[in-house]
Amino acid sequence: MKITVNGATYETGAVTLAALLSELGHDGAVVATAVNGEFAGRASRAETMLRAEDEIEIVAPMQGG
Amino acid sequence: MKITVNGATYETGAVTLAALLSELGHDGAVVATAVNGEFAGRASRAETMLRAEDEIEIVAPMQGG
Amino acid sequence: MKITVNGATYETGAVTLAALLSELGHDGAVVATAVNGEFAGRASRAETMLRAEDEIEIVAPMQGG
Amino acid sequence: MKITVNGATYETGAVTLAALLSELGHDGAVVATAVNGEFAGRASRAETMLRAEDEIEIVAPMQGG
Amino acid sequence: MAGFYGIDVASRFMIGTAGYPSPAILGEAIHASGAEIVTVSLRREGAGGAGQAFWDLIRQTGCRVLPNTAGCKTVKEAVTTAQMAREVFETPWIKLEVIGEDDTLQPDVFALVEAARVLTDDGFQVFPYTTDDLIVAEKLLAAGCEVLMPWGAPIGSGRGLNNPYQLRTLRAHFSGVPLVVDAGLGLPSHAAAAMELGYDAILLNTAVAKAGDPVGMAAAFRDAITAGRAAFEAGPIEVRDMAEPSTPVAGTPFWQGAE
Amino acid sequence: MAGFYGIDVASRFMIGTAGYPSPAILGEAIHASGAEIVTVSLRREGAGGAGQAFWDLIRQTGCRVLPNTAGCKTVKEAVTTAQMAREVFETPWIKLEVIGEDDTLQPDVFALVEAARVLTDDGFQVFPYTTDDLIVAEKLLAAGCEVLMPWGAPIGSGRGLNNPYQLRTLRAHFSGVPLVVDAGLGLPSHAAAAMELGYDAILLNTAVAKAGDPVGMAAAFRDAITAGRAAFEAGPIEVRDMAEPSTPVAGTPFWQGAE
Amino acid sequence: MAGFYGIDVASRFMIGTAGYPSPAILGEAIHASGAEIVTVSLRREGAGGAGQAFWDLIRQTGCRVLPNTAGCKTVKEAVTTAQMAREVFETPWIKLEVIGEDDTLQPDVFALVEAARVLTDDGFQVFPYTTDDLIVAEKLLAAGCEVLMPWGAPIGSGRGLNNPYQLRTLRAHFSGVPLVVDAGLGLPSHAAAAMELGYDAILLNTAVAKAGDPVGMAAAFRDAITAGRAAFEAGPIEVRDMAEPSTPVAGTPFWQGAE
Amino acid sequence: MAGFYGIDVASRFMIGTAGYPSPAILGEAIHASGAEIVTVSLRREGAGGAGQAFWDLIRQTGCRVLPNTAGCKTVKEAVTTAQMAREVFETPWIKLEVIGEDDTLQPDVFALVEAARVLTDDGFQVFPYTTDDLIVAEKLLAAGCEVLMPWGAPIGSGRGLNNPYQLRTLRAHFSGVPLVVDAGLGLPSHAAAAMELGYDAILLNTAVAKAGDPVGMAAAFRDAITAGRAAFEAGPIEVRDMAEPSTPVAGTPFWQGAE
Repeated sequence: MKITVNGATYETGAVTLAALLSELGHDGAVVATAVNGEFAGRASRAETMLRAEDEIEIVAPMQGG
Repeated sequence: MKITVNGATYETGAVTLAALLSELGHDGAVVATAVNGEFAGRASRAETMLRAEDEIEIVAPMQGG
Repeated sequence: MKITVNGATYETGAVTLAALLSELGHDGAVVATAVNGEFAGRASRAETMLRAEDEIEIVAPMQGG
Repeated sequence: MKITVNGATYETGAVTLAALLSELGHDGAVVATAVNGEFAGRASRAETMLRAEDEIEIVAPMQGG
Repeated sequence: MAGFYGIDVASRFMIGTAGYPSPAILGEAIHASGAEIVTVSLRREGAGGAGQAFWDLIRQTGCRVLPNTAGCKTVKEAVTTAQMAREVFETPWIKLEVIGEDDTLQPDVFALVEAARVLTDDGFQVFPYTTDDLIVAEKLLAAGCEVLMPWGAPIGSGRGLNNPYQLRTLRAHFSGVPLVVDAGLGLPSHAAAAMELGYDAILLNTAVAKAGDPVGMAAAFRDAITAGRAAFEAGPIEVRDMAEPSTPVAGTPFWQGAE
Repeated sequence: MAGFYGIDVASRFMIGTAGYPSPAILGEAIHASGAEIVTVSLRREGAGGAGQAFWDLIRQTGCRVLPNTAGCKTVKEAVTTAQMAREVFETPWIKLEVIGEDDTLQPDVFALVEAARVLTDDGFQVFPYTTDDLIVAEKLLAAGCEVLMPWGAPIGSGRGLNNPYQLRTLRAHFSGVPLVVDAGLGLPSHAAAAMELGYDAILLNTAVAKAGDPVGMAAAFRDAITAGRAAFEAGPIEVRDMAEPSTPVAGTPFWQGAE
Repeated sequence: MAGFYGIDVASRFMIGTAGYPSPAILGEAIHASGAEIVTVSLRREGAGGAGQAFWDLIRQTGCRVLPNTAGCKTVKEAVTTAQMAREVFETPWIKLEVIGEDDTLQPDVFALVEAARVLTDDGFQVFPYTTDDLIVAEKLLAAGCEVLMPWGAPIGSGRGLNNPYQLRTLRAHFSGVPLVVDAGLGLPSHAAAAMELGYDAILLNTAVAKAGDPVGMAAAFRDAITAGRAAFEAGPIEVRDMAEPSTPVAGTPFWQGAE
Repeated sequence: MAGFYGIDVASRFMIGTAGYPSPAILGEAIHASGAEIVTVSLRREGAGGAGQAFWDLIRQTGCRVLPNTAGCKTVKEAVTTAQMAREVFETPWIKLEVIGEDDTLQPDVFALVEAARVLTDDGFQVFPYTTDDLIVAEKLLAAGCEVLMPWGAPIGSGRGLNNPYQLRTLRAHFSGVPLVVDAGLGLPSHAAAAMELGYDAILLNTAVAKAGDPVGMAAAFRDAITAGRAAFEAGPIEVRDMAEPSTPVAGTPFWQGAE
């Protein structure tokens, strides 16, 4: 189904947020996630079902001032 | 009855705000009034009945910056 | 003879400073003069004899700050 | 004779600047001297004869900014 | 001409009426200032009716009045005071002050924006006394204000422009909006500097009222405000780090001697 | 009234005549400035006789002229230039400039003091363009100068008052001496600030001549100088660190609510 | 020792990690700064996993991290970003930025206070990036903030302290509250001046990261911050208008000659 | 490393020895300052021989001494005092002060240049305490001085840099000459700012000696001077009028939300 990942359209086969992260190669990576603007904690990823049109944010540590 | 006029306790015989102003010698004076923190317009003074404990403000033009 | 007028070499037939001013068309003009760095007042121009190599300044009013 | 030492009148029996320093207890002290406003170097003290009215400065190291 | 809520005024000086040595000096100072707008206030009226005489004096000046809500510390107080002022002074104009702190008399920008919204909805034309905060300014405009009055420095401090950079930034962002520097100025040079930044007008009181000679100082500010505006319109020179001769160098006598 | 060598003038603005877009604009700017004293210079006269027309223009203004020695770098040049100026302009007044360095056009105070002495002995009335150095100022007075003209900043820089502290110190030390801030100002607020310090007059040129609208800027400086002087005479308020209400607190409505 | 939410730190310098020429130079600069607290951010992670390497680098510094919400313009964005940061960086600390305007990156103080309340209620320890507004500061404290971080000037401008008066006022009002000047500094003298006012710490990034030699500049700010704090504690002399000899006058040679 | 007359020093802080609460605190303050050069003076010696103990204390510090001519008001006094100092302190170095006025302790630049010439011809290595006058500086160099020490502000005033523009101009003109800001500083941020301008060293006394804690303040100035020099060498960022995000914008979460 079509979702948006980090602002770009993305076609995924993943059913859960956890699966999406694996699909994107983020297994074991230090990342945080939000679904449709709401924080989705690590513990909840496996139960977080994806829906078409979902807007997913996947963020990682980066330089900041 | 006992009311408060401009922050000071005051014993009045007046029944209306208009009467209070007369009693205080403000007839024809350029003043504005508030009752219990609400603006009471000139037109409404005659119908504005006073109640014990009312807090009346009577203000006039004064210097300002 | 060869003299310098306002910083430029000049060949003149004039014998006096007054004559030089006439030769240069400054008759009646509001100008002041110096010869070899010394002020030469209006009254002295007729007696001021020119010598070869003399450095003459002829100045007039101009804008200033 | 009467001389001035560091701005104050002083009656001395000393004949030379060196003798005056001894008389004042400055033997071996780190001091410099001037006579009548002129510097008088250490080497010259023994030959420096005092005269009445002489103005002697005797200075030593002191705090400074 | 400056314009506020559709009213054009020739003078860019708004003057306060408080704290003068005498009513006579107040009247002369207003006259000397050339101001067409004066700020006034409301105070509790006693038996003496002191307010009536003051009001007569102000009316005789022929100036338009801008009532303030000085001393108000809550939205409610400010709104009710504004309503009383509108009835007494018969004007929709209100200089909105909601003070948040007593040492600096700094505006409470939260209450200020809310009160501005309430009053604008009620038909007032609000002149908000505010800080130099750009975002607050945007919210005041969104609330319906058509004039902004950022402070130069705390009221009565006489410090001048505490943050010229921020005032310049405000001017650049709100090119279409009438901006008035209100409060904190002490000297005419402060007022001229504000006008040179492109501000539309100056509102002040203490610097004139408490001067040794209030009438003379009123005239001084009048001239400085005129000067600052004229300079803004005339286009000042650029600041340079090096000197540049004003008198032309070409033709200097003894030129070679100068080499 | 300010006075220089016994001449009283109503205007405290001395304006330079160099670098204007046109003679017509120069004339209008002088008129707008209200100046009674204008600075002029001497330059080498060519066949065209350009200087004659300029001189006619200046004479028509009716202003008193203050000739300068701009561009002179030695005592000898300055003295001879002054002597030529006295004959041409028929005045004992001379604005004495002896420039020591080309980037800042800073006065050479050593040559300045010597030239001032020579010229004073020769009967000149010297207006020395100097720095803000107190000791130099004393030597200029000792040399016979009865006016001092310290710089605000380098000529033409438009920076304003680079060292207000030192200018204030000069004013305090020479309370009886006419002091003129000469050069470096860019904005009317700079001129007002100098006058607020108690200076007697302002001399400037570039800030007006090179402005987008020289005539408008001349009027702006005129008003700012008037304002600054008036403020000095009117007695400004003290600067305060804390705020002070201009509108009286007593009698504020809802007082208890404010507690 | 300065303390923030119960954590004591010996260094009063918090340094940003953005915009350095290379990760190696970032590492060296952090080391040279002596900082124990570094600011970090969250950005969208791509396939490359760039964030992981950065995170390893930061962990190796042994510094405590202060994640920011840079770029957020609404309460919602800031809150969600903070929640993601808490999970990733495993800290309740958050440098709360809610930007209201792009040219000045000025905080939106309305959204800032609301977000601070929401985050504090959610257990965060908030370091709010705010203006120098006293009333806003009070509301942030009321919202549960135990630190305030007013700006010196707009982020990255390098202007220094735009309004020292207001910063001094803030310090005076909140004597018990840790105050950090965050953003706008360009030179070590700016940082020293802020510390001399009694501020508890300095947070900056651009002035170091974009310097010609970031490592050298990090050390420079480290020393200036130490110096400013030491001066505050040592009790500076009063400013005087007149001079006072440092070398004692008594006993000067040739004394009478000096009379 | 800074160098003066061929002597290299690691510390850019020259500290005065006058006016400390006690000799012990003086010793500790010198130690804390890290200074390698201390200024000293000569005073009339009484029977007690007070000078001898002071001299022992200074010798124990191991610092190089720079004797001054403080209090001298004529060339003659300064020259003789310098000659006495050379014999007593066994150094050709002399900090040349010729004071022209008592309220500001401003140098008499005329006497200063003459005394500098006399002393240089006599083999002294002169450190002239001067103003920020460019032409005077040139004359001092022509007289043989290889170091210049312009004032920041009047001695003991603690005002900082009264005229940064002029100090910057001096630095630009004499790029090869060691320049030391001498006198007038009150805070470490003042010293850092002078060093950021590219000055080679700072000489001060009162700001340390009269501080509440002279030893702490000596360390504060030491660090600020180090910081200012390091910043000068590291290449500071340009000042900008607008803000620039330190944290990169690219990859901000909720990007579309931010549009």
